[in-house]
Amino acid sequence: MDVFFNLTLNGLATGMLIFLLAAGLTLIFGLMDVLNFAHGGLFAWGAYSGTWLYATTGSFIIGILGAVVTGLILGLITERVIIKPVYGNHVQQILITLGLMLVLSELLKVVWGPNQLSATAPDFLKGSFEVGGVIIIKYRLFIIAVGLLVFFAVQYVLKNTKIGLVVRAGVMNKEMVQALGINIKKVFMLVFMVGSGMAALSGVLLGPYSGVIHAEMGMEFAILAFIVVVIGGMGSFPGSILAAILVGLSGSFMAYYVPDLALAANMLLMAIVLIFRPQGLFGWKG
Amino acid sequence: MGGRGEKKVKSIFVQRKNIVYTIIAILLILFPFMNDSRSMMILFTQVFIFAIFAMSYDLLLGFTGIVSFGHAMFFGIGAYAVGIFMKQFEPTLPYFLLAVVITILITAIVSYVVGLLTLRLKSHFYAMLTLAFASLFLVLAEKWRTLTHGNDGFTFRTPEIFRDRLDFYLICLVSMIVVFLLLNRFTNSPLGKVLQAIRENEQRTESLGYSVIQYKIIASVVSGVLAGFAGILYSVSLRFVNTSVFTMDITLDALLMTIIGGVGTLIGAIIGAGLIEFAHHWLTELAKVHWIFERWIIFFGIIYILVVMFFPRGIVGTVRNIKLKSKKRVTDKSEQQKAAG
Amino acid sequence: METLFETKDLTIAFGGHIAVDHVNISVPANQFKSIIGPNGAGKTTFFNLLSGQLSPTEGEIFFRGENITKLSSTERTRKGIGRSFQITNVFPNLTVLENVRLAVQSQAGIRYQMLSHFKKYQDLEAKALEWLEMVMLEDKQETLAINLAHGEKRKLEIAMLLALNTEVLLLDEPTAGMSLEEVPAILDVIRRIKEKGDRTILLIEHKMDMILDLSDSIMVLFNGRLLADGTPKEIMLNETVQSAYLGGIHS
Amino acid sequence: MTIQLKLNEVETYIGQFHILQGISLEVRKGEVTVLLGRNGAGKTTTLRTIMGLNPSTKGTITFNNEEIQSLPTYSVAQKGIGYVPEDQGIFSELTVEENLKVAMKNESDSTKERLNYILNLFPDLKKFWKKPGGLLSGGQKQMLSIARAYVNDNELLLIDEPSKGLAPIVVEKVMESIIEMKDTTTIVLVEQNFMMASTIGDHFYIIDDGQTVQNGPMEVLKEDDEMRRKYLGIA
Repeated sequence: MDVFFNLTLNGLATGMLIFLLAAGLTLIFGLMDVLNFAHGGLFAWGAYSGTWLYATTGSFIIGILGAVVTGLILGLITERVIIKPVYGNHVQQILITLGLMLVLSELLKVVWGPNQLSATAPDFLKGSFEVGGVIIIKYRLFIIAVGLLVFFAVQYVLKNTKIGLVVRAGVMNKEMVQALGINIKKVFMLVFMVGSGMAALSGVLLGPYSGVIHAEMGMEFAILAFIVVVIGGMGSFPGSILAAILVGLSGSFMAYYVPDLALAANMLLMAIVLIFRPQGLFGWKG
Repeated sequence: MGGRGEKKVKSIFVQRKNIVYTIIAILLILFPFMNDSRSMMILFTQVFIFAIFAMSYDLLLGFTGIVSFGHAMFFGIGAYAVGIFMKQFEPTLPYFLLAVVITILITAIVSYVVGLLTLRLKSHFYAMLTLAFASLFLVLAEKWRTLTHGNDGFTFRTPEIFRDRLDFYLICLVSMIVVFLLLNRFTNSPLGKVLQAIRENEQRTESLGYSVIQYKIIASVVSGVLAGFAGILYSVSLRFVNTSVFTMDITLDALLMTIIGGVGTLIGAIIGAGLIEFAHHWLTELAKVHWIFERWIIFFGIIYILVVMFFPRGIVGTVRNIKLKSKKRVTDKSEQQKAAG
Repeated sequence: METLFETKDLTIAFGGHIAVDHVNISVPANQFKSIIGPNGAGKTTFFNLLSGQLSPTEGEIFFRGENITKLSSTERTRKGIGRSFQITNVFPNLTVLENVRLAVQSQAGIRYQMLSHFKKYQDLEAKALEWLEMVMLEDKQETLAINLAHGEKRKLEIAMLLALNTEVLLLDEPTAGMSLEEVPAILDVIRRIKEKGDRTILLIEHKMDMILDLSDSIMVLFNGRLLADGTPKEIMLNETVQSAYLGGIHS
Repeated sequence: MTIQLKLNEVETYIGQFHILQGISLEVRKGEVTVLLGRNGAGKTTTLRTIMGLNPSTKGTITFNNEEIQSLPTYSVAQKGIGYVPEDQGIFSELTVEENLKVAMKNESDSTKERLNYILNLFPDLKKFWKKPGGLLSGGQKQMLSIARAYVNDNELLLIDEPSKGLAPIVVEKVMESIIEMKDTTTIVLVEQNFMMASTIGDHFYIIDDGQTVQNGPMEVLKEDDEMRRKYLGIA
């Protein structure tokens, strides 16, 4: 029972981190029809800038804020410089964002050196507590809370605010949104920035969770996020949280019981989805 | 009238091109006999191997319009197959050939399955799935220690005929030429033309009565098998294999070489391979001068982004365009003169 | 006359909207039939159903007595139903000759030859050239399709369709978007095909003079329904057609 | 009367299609100007060009004495031009309420007033207030689309074939609404249904092969059988 509970909690925490990454990917894809292969790079930049700020200032909150700001700024630059010229051309988008991924992860090594950075949870999130004989690690709970918070916040914005309405309308009919007097390009930019900010947040939260961060993990996590996006249905926001939790849980349980097959399990899941529902569990795009 | 004339000009052009290629091939064959720099010879051997790899990638990206981010897995399968056979059994030619057969089988099956799963969907899916599959193979190579020795990899001995550097140089050169001729034939065959049609306009190809998915799968299988072959040569050249053959860097090499050289041209892939390998070599040397050159990928990355943005047809494609335009200008001018006269 | 093509209660609905509504037509071999109707009447959708780009929610399509409703567009092309597209739809970075040759190749059933050089297929090329001559594009054979003028692209499109050598030709607004000077050339091409007398042609057009000139029969679609079907003369005198298509919805 | 919208020798390409080959027209404030012509003549493209959705390559478009031909679509809309496209452009997964909310520039009293006014005109919309727009019938979608263009204080509405695919009874309803709006708003209408066009139109333009070929007060066209037959094929 104890093991089961812990694995679940662990899986949920990982799932939330993946969700934060995949959600940005899926928002960008849904609205702009752009699959950003540099998303993992933004994640890694969030991780490094946040962890570094955290280490220098001693404040985890500043670290998180710094990471998000880094994500927003990089997102802005990426959208303006890299994505804008290749809207509508899938092959070029795929190629160019991968190139950016390359540059981002190498630049990371230039700025912070090739070695990994370590991070620990801040005091108020250190340690664990016990509920009914089950030990709960505080930091994991924290990640789950943040993930849920972001999910509901984004969901709220999408459902209940004007800008959210515009975003949803834009997914359905860009032309009409413009004909109603809304500058969709600005909305695009904003969505891209928010998506990048979420990726960066995911990155900085990962630090204390796994203890160390390194430059390659951008790609590792991006692959998980891609799997999630395919399973959840490209462009579906609720789909991405469900699929992320699924991938997180399967990862955590497989790692415990059949460690060698952990990644294979996700691939299998994705293959099955692709065979039977190529549009993904919640997908509405072909 | 004009059409026939143009055609004649074109066939002369083709002939001249063939002569140039032949001269370059002869020079490359003679090179090791004139130059005794061992490191140069090794570098050229690498170029040939990666040229094969890049050409196999070009078949996908340049001729069929498919983006793969997992090309390293085919390369790695070949590299490991030959390593494992040479290590576990004996470094003899029959076992080597067996490794080649196994490589062909595995790469064909994997590319077939991945293709079947995603090639009927948008281009994103194939890119993502190949990326994911490649990382799966990387993990497999790390975890299956009894066979692969994990991250550290292992050394092995090779059959007699591969041991001499000069012989191996020639084998790789000939292999590259053969693959080039083969792919040239393949892309100019009726089937190859259909692949290019798919790249240009998938829906239209379908409505002409071709079943697009089958063609895409054929392209991905041929490409996968050739990439596996390049992997075989690569690990034989090093007499060593480790998990690096499955990493993204290998795929990126193919991508950079094809794009910078010029997609859809084959010869561009060879030029790209030469360029990248040499640049790689020199920049690593430069790392002694300044540490920033250790991060040479940054420069490559930036150049690559600029090429995708401004010269999507690469070196060969851009040169051809310029040539085409200047030729057109000449004919325009002569026509004007004719009209004036 | 032998019936070549037939639809029975052909219907397709998108969501709640019925785009084509129980349409029954039968087309004899070698007839020239035009389809007219206001924007959104379902003409192109009807074509998409015939060529297999869409599958109907109800009804059947027969070709030479065989039910082809379930066949894919690829299979229908191979059976003998070819179509042109409203938007120009060629291979932009291949030459004009290569474009047509791909169609000839498909028609000849040469699909998976992968090692023989293309030049060996001299007869394919010769045939492709013939088709280019038919549409008066032989001068442009080495030009990349992307560099053609709009009207030339439409001609190329028709050449590719002809090269498939299908018994049925579905032509979707072949003169759309052309400047006025370009139109006669296309008309000429279509008239030549008609005069050869061995094809069954369905044409969507809005240029009435052209339709009246070429058609053996005309069908009128309105709100997805078949409003009338008859000779050009009958259609011109039909009052329902007058008020629905050419005039008001109701009077 | 003041000229509110003026097109001068406008030409537009879509891809390689030379769709508009010289459109010149003047729309007077407070009138309903109807664009007529055969299928494919370029009527829809004319509206789309005014909106900047298919930008023109030549010529000028003046709205309230200001050139707008090079403005992006959203700026054109912000100048006070509402657009009801041919396919209605309903956001199918948004509710009726949300469809209207996306359009509303503000929540001021005057906007609310306009909203109430239009909802009274189309009570069906109130009935389906919380239902996704995709579930509406063709006529209701048309009403929603018109309502969406109307809620803002637009000076000019471009309406593309509002009668298309609608049952006659619904057409009458839509017609009534346009007649009601006429008092406050200038309207450019594309319409194939001549009965409708002649009832609500003040002024007509005939477009043929991408060019404006005839224009005048609607009365003239009503009486000129020859012109109707020539360009519209109506006896």
